[in-house]
Amino acid sequence: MQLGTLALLLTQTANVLSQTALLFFLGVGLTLIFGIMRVVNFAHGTIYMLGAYIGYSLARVTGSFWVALIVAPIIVGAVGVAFEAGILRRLYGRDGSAFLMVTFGLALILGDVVQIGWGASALRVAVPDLLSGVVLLLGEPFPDYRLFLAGFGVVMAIAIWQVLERTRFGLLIRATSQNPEMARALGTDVQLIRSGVFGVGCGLAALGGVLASPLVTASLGMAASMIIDAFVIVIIGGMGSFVGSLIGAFLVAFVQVFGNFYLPELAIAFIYLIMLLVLIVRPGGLLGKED
Amino acid sequence: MGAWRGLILVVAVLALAPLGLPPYMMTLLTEALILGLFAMSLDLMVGYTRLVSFGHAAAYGFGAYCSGWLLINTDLSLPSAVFVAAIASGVLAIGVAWVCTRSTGVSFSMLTLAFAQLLYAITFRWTSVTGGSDGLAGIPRRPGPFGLTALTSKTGFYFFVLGLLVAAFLLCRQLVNSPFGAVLRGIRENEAKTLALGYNTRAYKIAVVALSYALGGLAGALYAPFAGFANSELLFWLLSGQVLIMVIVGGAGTLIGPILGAAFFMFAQHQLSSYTESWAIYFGMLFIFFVLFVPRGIWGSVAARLRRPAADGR
Amino acid sequence: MSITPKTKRRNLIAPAEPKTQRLLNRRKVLTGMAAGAVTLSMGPAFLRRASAATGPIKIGMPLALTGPIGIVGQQIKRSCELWAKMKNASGGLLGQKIELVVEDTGGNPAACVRKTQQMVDRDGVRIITGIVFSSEALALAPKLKEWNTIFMSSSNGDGRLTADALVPNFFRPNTSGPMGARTVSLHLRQSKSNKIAALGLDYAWGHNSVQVFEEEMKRAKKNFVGKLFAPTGTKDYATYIAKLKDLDADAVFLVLQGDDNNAFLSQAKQFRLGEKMELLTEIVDLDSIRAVGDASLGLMGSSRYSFTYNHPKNKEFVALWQKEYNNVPDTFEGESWQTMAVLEAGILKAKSIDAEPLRAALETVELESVKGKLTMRKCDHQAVQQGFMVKVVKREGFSHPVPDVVAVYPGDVTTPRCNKTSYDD
Amino acid sequence: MALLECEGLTRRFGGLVAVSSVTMQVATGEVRAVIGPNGAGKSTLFNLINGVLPPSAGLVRFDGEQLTGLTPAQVCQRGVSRTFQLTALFPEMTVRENASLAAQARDAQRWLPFGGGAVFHRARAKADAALERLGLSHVADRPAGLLSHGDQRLLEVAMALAQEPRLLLLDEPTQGLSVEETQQAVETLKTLLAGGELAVVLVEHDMEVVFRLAHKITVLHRGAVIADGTPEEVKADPGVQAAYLGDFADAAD
Repeated sequence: MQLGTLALLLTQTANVLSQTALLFFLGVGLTLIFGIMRVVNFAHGTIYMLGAYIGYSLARVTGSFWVALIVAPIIVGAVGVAFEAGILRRLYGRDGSAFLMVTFGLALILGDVVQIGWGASALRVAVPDLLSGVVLLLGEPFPDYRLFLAGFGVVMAIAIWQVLERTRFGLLIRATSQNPEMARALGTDVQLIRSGVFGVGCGLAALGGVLASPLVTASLGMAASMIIDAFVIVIIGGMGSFVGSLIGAFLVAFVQVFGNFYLPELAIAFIYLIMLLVLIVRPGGLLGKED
Repeated sequence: MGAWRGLILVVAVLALAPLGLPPYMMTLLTEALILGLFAMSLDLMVGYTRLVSFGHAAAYGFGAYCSGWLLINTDLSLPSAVFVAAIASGVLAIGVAWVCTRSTGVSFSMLTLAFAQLLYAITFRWTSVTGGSDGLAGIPRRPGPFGLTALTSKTGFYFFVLGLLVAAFLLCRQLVNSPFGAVLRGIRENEAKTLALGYNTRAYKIAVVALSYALGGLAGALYAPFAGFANSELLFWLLSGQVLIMVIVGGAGTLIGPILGAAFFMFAQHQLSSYTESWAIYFGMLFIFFVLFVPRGIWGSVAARLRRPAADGR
Repeated sequence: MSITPKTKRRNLIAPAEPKTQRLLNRRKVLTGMAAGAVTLSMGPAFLRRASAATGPIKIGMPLALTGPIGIVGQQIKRSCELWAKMKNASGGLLGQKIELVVEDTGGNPAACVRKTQQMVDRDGVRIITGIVFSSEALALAPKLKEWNTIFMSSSNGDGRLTADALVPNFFRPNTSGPMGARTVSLHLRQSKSNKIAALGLDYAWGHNSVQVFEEEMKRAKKNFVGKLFAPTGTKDYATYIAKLKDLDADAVFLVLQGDDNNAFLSQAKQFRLGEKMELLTEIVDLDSIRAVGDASLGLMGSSRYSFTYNHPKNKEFVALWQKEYNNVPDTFEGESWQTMAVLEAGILKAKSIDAEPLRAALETVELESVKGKLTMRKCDHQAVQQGFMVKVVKREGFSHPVPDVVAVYPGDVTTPRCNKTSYDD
Repeated sequence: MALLECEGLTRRFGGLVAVSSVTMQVATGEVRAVIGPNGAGKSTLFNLINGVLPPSAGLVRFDGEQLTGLTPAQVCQRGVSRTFQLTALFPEMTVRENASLAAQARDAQRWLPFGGGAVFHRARAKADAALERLGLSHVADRPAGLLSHGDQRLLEVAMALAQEPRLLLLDEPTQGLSVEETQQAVETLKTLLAGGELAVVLVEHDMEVVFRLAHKITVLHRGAVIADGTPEEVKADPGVQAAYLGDFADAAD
């Protein structure tokens, strides 16, 4: 029996939301890092992959997906902070190409570290038992895990937004992001913010990696397939814009789910077309300023 | 002039290379020269105009597909096909540049990336012309024009590449030292001021992007008959990133530097991957090392040493 | 020299390498590094070339060891290393030792051509094998004549390599893509599933296999309800799963591999797709089964090689493998083993590794291998061999599901006609 | 006949009227200062004259030709050069290269993609002359970014001058200078403008500078002209004193 139109729309919409959540974790980290540091982080996809692999090991050792979900981002965030403190910190004031090179370098190094540490085979991460069931959406089975992803995405988006709006850390981030000149005036806090934001950005990417692993397994191909999506999200939304990354993630998820369904011929070109269109109409992205 | 003597010496050494080097080294060297041309073309944008393209693979891949398609489907000779492909890349670039130069900074970079990826997607889909995911294979080096066969042999092709690289280098050198080049430097250092001085900066930018793409396309157009195939990897963003790194490693804004950077990149990757499977780690560390300790790139640092302290900046 | 093959790099994955050997290799790496600069000059290349005629039999392996499907290259390398080790232990071939020259191509056709050129020039390699990607194989094929080198495919499935793109020095002892599609079709002819769909990766292999399959289904008077193509690197298969449900098929033929395959199978299980339709795939391999675990249970498909195939040669091979590597051989490990068996037969028959006599000998090879009876076909250099239909099941003594052979189809029905990529019956 | 004529020049940004129906003329040899409190529309007026912004209404004529609708580059080509309120130089180039690049902009062969020895020669001669006139010859070979702030301001003027303009728009040439530097700059400018071959529009906050350099003064307030005349006339105008000095007190930047 064919799917009813309504059931189809409903499942597809739920899919859009769960994908938006995954893409958002990646995009928001990248956009925060760019907003504060003017660094286009080419290692972001690899960081996401590292999160998935560390999550895999933690889940195996502790037997709990939830421990992995909390601890892996912290570990990866620490890696990010270390990289910022050890390398990036020496480069502020240099032009963008320096950051391109070191983050590209980091991507190569981490990619190989993962292959040496975990091997070339894809690794299985099971959906946690609690969420391995399905709900029926108008009679169609829909995985609990995906609903959880959508919900978790909403919760995290609100949480990040609240941190940005309500805390001093968030205030400093917004201020620095909107006016890089102000960074100088803020004195000692600047270093803290840069380390913090790079760490948080990497941690969020790792969170995305852990969450994606039950859907796609932990594999060496994760990095390459995700980095372009992450760029597109951030570019569409406007580099440095939190809300922009949310909108970008939604748009990309939307065209991937609905576009691929109705116009499969255009599947691989879709996101680039959207990116081009947005940039032609608004050169700085939907919510970004041009610089 | 010392510079001329140096150039003639290097070209002479390269011209003698086929006498001494085994065939696989010639393959490696030819590929390095082609990549050198590619990197040098990007230097016009990055080093001289500070137009950081994240999508320069578009030029390379487009040139490669053009010359590949022409050599397979028409009777054009190797030099004609290469020439036509380079021109076509330049023409394509006028369109790309017209759109991209509406933006500046990171937005410009991202627009070039978007164009390159779109081209990548088109190549992938338009199977009847591009061969889809397989790309074009069995690209011949057709002799001619006027019955000229010398360029089709391995050594002949090497000289063809070398000759074009030297010609392109001289062309670029002329350009950056010309009044046009002075304006590019102005745009690099302060575009708003250059505009205010009465230069139509956008026209200059479009022109330099077109020339850069044409030369990048020339490199790609040489690559296709060199390798015998062209595939969508040649348009992928990874190559755009790599060529940008070649430019920076070699020294942006020096023309020679990017050629060295490309050669260094090629040889290092080739050798490292022979000794260890984990070559990517060493490569990554090399990049970081360069950024930290050789910020001006290979040639930038050498040139700074060579130059007498009294000489003026850059 | 040592009894194990000379690999030019430290072995990262294979755990069974003895310690002394590893140290030796590391020293080689160091001296190799020192010699790096020297390699750039011309001297050693000619010396080595001169020694090639009398030295060991050098087999070039320009493999994609790194990158997204580096695992395939790793499998091929492991298998060939074991083969070389066994041969060298019993005195080599034609009294000469086997030496494997392994290089990483990263999956880049240009690097593959360049490194092979180097092996041919510098190391005097006259036989190459193990090339992972079809794009690499297609790039190498036109050069074989110039290099006077034999190319033994062990994993290249692209049908055209033995059809339009066939060159005299290319041989395919392994199963090709169309043969996999054919095997699944043969299975479906007897199945009661009537409404059939296909989902392939959106590139040459996917399109070719789906096309072969579609023609097969139409000839079998099945109702072919639709075909979908997903770009390589698709992470979210939900939309394709929804579309398959929408097509309301009884069975779906999958032409996916690597990460795409794993992602699809994991997500199909989460969406309970298997309860709606039969999932059939062109390649069943252990690596993927391990990666998705129970989500692969019940999956059926053709297998290019399965360690569970009941044949004396295979049992012998599996036992040997278990002793060496402490696990069971996977698809490309078995395929490579068979390829090396064909090569060995050819070399022994030709009593030479020169391309001319070796080609002539290979064209007439017939043997029993781990996959049963195999006949090399002179007309298109495709090995006529059996096709296996497997089902993924749980089995005692394994921590993961395993493919169980449920049907074996004879070579003359699974292999396409000469120089063809499709079938007429 | 006046060289520059603005007629009813108006510019709105949304609801805000930045420049409201400004009419003014500047003749060759004349230095006209445009003054007014912050936000009076002085910079916007400059932007309207040299084509950075299109006017909402009104027009600009230069030597009888309508400038409205031309790009800044085209306006510049016709002989209108301007300096910027915030120093904008090519910091890594030498002082001479800065001025030379400015001069090259008026050369018919400025775009020549090869050779160009003659172009460079011409531009350099003009650049050297301009540097000489502003007393910058002794620093000609230094990178512009390393000059003192005062010299950088003068270089701005030198670059405009090297273009051999017929109309010079000076946007706060002494902005950010110390008292002594201002004194010196004023002297230099006074000598420079004494030649009488240039028409000058000067925007300036420093009243002393204005009164020493300007022949005529236009006073803007909230975008509109509230007074126009010689320095003496303007000084005596009660409306100006009320509007201007009142605001000026709290506009101490």
